[in-house]
Amino acid sequence: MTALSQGDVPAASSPLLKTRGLLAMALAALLLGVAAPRLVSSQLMLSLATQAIFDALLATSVGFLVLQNGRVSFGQAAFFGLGGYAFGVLVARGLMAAELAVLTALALPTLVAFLLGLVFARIAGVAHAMLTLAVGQAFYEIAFRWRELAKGDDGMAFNLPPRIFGFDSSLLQDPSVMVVVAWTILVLALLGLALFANSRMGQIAAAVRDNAERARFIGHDTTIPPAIVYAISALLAAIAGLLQATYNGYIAPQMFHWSLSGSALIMAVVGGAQFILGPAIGAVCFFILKDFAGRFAEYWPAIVGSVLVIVTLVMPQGIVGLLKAGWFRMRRQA
Amino acid sequence: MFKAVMMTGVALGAMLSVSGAALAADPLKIGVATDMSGTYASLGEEVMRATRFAIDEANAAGGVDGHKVEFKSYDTEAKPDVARRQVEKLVMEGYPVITGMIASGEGLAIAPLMQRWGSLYISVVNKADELTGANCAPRVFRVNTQSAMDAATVKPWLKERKEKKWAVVAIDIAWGRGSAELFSKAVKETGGNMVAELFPPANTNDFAPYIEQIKKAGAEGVWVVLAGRDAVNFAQQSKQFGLTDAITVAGVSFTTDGTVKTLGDSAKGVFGIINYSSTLDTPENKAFVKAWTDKYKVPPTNFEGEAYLGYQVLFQAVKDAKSVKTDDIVKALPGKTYDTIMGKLVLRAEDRQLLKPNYFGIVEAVNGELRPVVKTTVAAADVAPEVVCKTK
Amino acid sequence: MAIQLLNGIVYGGLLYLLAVGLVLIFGLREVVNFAHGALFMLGSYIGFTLAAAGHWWLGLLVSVVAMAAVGCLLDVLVFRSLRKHDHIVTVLITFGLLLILETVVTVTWGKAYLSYPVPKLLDGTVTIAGSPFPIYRLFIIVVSLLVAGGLAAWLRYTRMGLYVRAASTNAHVTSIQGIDVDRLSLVVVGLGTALAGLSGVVAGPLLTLSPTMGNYILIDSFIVVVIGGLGSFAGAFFAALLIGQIHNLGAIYLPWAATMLPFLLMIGILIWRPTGFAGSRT
Amino acid sequence: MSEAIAIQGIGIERRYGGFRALKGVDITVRRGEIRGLIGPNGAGKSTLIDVLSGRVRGQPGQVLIDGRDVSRLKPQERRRLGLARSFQRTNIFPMLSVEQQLRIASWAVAEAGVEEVMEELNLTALARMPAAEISYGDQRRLDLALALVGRPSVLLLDEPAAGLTVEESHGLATILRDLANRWNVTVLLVEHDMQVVFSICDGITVLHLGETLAEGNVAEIRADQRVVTAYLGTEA
Repeated sequence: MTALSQGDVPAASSPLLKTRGLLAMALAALLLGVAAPRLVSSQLMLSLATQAIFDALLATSVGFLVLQNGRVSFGQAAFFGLGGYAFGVLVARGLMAAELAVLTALALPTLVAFLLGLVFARIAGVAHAMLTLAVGQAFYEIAFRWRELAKGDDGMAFNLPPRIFGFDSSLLQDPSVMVVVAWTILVLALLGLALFANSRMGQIAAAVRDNAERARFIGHDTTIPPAIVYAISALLAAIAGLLQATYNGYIAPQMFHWSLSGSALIMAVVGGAQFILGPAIGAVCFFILKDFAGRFAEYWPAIVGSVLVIVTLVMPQGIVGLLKAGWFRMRRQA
Repeated sequence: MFKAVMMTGVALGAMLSVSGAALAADPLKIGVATDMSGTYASLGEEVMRATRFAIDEANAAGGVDGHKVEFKSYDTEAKPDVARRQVEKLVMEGYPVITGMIASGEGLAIAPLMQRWGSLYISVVNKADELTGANCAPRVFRVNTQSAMDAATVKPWLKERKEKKWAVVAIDIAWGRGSAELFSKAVKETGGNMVAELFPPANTNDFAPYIEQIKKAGAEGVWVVLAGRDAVNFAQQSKQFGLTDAITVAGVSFTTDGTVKTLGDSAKGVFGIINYSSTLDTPENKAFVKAWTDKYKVPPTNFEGEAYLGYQVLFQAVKDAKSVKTDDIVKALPGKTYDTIMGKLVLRAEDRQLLKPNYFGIVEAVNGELRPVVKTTVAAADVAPEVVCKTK
Repeated sequence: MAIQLLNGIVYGGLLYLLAVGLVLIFGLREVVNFAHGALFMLGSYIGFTLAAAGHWWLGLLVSVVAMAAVGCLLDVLVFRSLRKHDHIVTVLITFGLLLILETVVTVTWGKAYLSYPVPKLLDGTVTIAGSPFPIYRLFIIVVSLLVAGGLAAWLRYTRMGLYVRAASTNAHVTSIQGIDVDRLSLVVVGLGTALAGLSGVVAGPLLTLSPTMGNYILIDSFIVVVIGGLGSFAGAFFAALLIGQIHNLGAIYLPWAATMLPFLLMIGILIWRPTGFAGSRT
Repeated sequence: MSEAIAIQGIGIERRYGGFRALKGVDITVRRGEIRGLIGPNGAGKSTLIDVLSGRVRGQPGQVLIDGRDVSRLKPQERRRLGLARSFQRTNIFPMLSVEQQLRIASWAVAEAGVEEVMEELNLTALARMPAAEISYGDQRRLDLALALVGRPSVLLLDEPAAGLTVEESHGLATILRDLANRWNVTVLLVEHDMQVVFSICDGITVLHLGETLAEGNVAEIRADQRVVTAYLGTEA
């Protein structure tokens, strides 16, 4: 993780002041989100924004694992898919109330990730990436081939129950509503991650990431904090999967596929995985890039590929890393 | 994008030569969401070729009932979530008549959304029965042959055959499993028996273990339910193992024009279900094949034929509706008889599936080129699937 | 049974040819090369045009030479500047290369599937254990054994091979000892890419040519490299044979789990021993 | 100086395959004592520290802290009982700031005193700096500070002066002597710099080939012929 170690550590100003600043920023972002549907009239823009936010959530989940645990995951789609599938399957079969299905869809991936985290946290580098890839693909194979579960490779459409948490559920498939829901969740998630990173547990996890052995010798347990980070990261991915499944009314095995995990990782790194905000920004940029490149029909992979190579070579610290470096240079000159 | 612009240019050129009334009419705007870069990129290419052909032809004739035809296309990467996004974009950007998706999963993913978006979808490749069966949705139509229709074609053919010991190699996805099951049933009903049922996973590189098992089981014939890359891999490798020459090889989606062209001699003598063939002997088809061959130098493939069929049906419905509004087209489409390259065909009102004949054929040399040639025709009424759909 | 084992060796051999290129490049440059599958695909296409015209062997030669050149170019233009970067950054860049190569091939050769002829010399079957077996498949085994043997000899008995082994164990130390790592890596990356070209042509008569063909075999090759212990040549050889057998026997005896077996094996081995069964590096 | 035993190792064994790195070593460090652990390379000094601190577990032998058997406890559990250690190769948290990592260290132990430790080890000015960006000498002191947070009762130091200049290592020795006295920390010190060892240690244990060769005060060890032959040489 050499690139990570170059990232400078945020100067710890007064924690209270910092928290207050964060809260103010989050509040402003939330208000902006609520206002968005009134400011943007195009349903298409709102729908694209909604889907970009799902990507941002997934990318944030991947980036958080890099930031807090120093681990690169190639299988984060496993939790994205698990969240979507748990909800879709439970609702489609009417096995439980929709509210309970939502909770299950969030709790199950979180728990699975926590248990896996207890084992995976020991393993670093390429081996870790391959391990998560294998786990993700194992889930994919199950979803792809288990036809009785959700029609295997074809995927499954399902209808939402009329009401969820007392609200008309069809609103969740309306972009002007979903965009606000998803944005709110993203903002709260980012705020939560920032608070976690400043919390004792978050800082201990960061210490374990930096040097697990020394963390033991200064008296900290080195199994639980990383596992908690895995769990939180999986929870975020599951939220993204749950939202996408709800919005589309459809689940398909591609939700588990490594190429999705890979894109999320690309978004996170392009945005700057060593910053909490980086992956979300990377996801939005990547989404816009791909949407733009899509106009050139079958040539889009080459466009995306070229941009990826150039961007990564020019700014290995990601977009946020570059912005931050630029900001410091400006301040120094001023 | 620039293709769409070019198309518009071509269309405009055509427009200038026709009456002023046509210029005033609203254009018919078609959104083609198909796979341009993923697993099925080559099928997507065939869909695009048929699209250009059909639309050029219509515009050259002064448009559809005076309406100029325009289209826009996006890549779905054969992924349901991408398909959803691209179709939504097409609809919102003003191209509400959707067609072109390859994988059944894509079609099934966007089908329920058509009602909400006020758009309509005409399937030209999706095979899953559910699309017009258990999961049928309003504003969703299908002109291509669904799996159940292929299955119904097997029995008439099996009755003519001497082979009694059959093996099946089917891709381990919903389509392969379903087709294999129907085939086994047909074999048993015609007095034969199954000696091996093998389900290789999608995108298998090495078919040797399956080929070995077919040989070991002593099968006299093997029924192959593989498509695209899998089909080519299997055909190539079983030829190398001497299997193709030793026993009868037949299949569904196995002997498509594309596969046969790729395989060359390895495909010779292979039997298969044919959904459309450029060799069909009807005046309409002959005219179509001639026009096509003049333009592209090669005859149309089965997918190109079925995709073209979709445009024929759509354009006639627009004429009947005298409108390009989706609500009007949706009302006009079902329950009518259409003049097509495959004869007069009915788009059944109950499930919005086009009832069409199906064929059984063999790969033979035609004018020095290997091509699947129709040997048995099964009438539309005999392959018509049961109506399962309950949504209007 | 003999035939089934033989089939396993064929697929294992093919995986080895691909995996060993990954090992070479990873060992020296610490680059997890996601573009390797695309290079394999490119090699296959480069050989195709000549092979289809009846010059199979010439196609093989041209592909190997051309891919070696592509490899050298890649090393100079891309991998060299990646040295300072993290694994994850190199993954992104090689992924970008993959996308570019796929488009280049799509534009040059089209999207339609293509199929390779078997060279005339190797066409036909021989009878093994009472049933016909393609001569071409035996040829694949021979090629992979030749490559494995040649590589082992090169690593063992030449000065350069010694450096490669040293560099693969610890690139840092080697650069201190005054070896020109840049020149070394030019040769090694060129060789690794040439092997991708070789395997592309050799795999041609078995696999359908399509711009995405590399993706379907890349993951298997990664599994081989990881199980073999990242950076270990002998490990990759045995892991490839093992995965080849697992694919074959799994398809016959455990069809419902066949696709998962290599993944499960990889998970098991990584948890038991994160460096793979022959590896010592992290 | 009380006579109570702070840390004790009894019959410590350590095998790597067939090789016995420690052959049943006994060691006792009394409360408040600074004991030097010396011996040639490969004598087993670092291995002994590893066993005492819990880096290595599950081999024959017993480790007692204040008379309590901790042989089965993990390093973090031993740390919470007051056993801290430093490392031969700098072992810090490179991406965290000096203050942040000391604060994190303080959470594991009852007493905090992060500012105090920074003050004593001259790290206050560097509080906000990421550890990777401070000088090597500062990193060595940070390593020591990490062990000293919360005033451990026993401190195991594995060559704290390794790689330091002569002045730096003597400065470090002074700080150590001073802190051990004021904070009543028991120290077991592995060090090659005999100047440092002789100037601050109360007692010395000499290891040779995995066995205790000699034990005694500075004068006794300097006079011991076996030690001189095996390790010190004539110059010492």
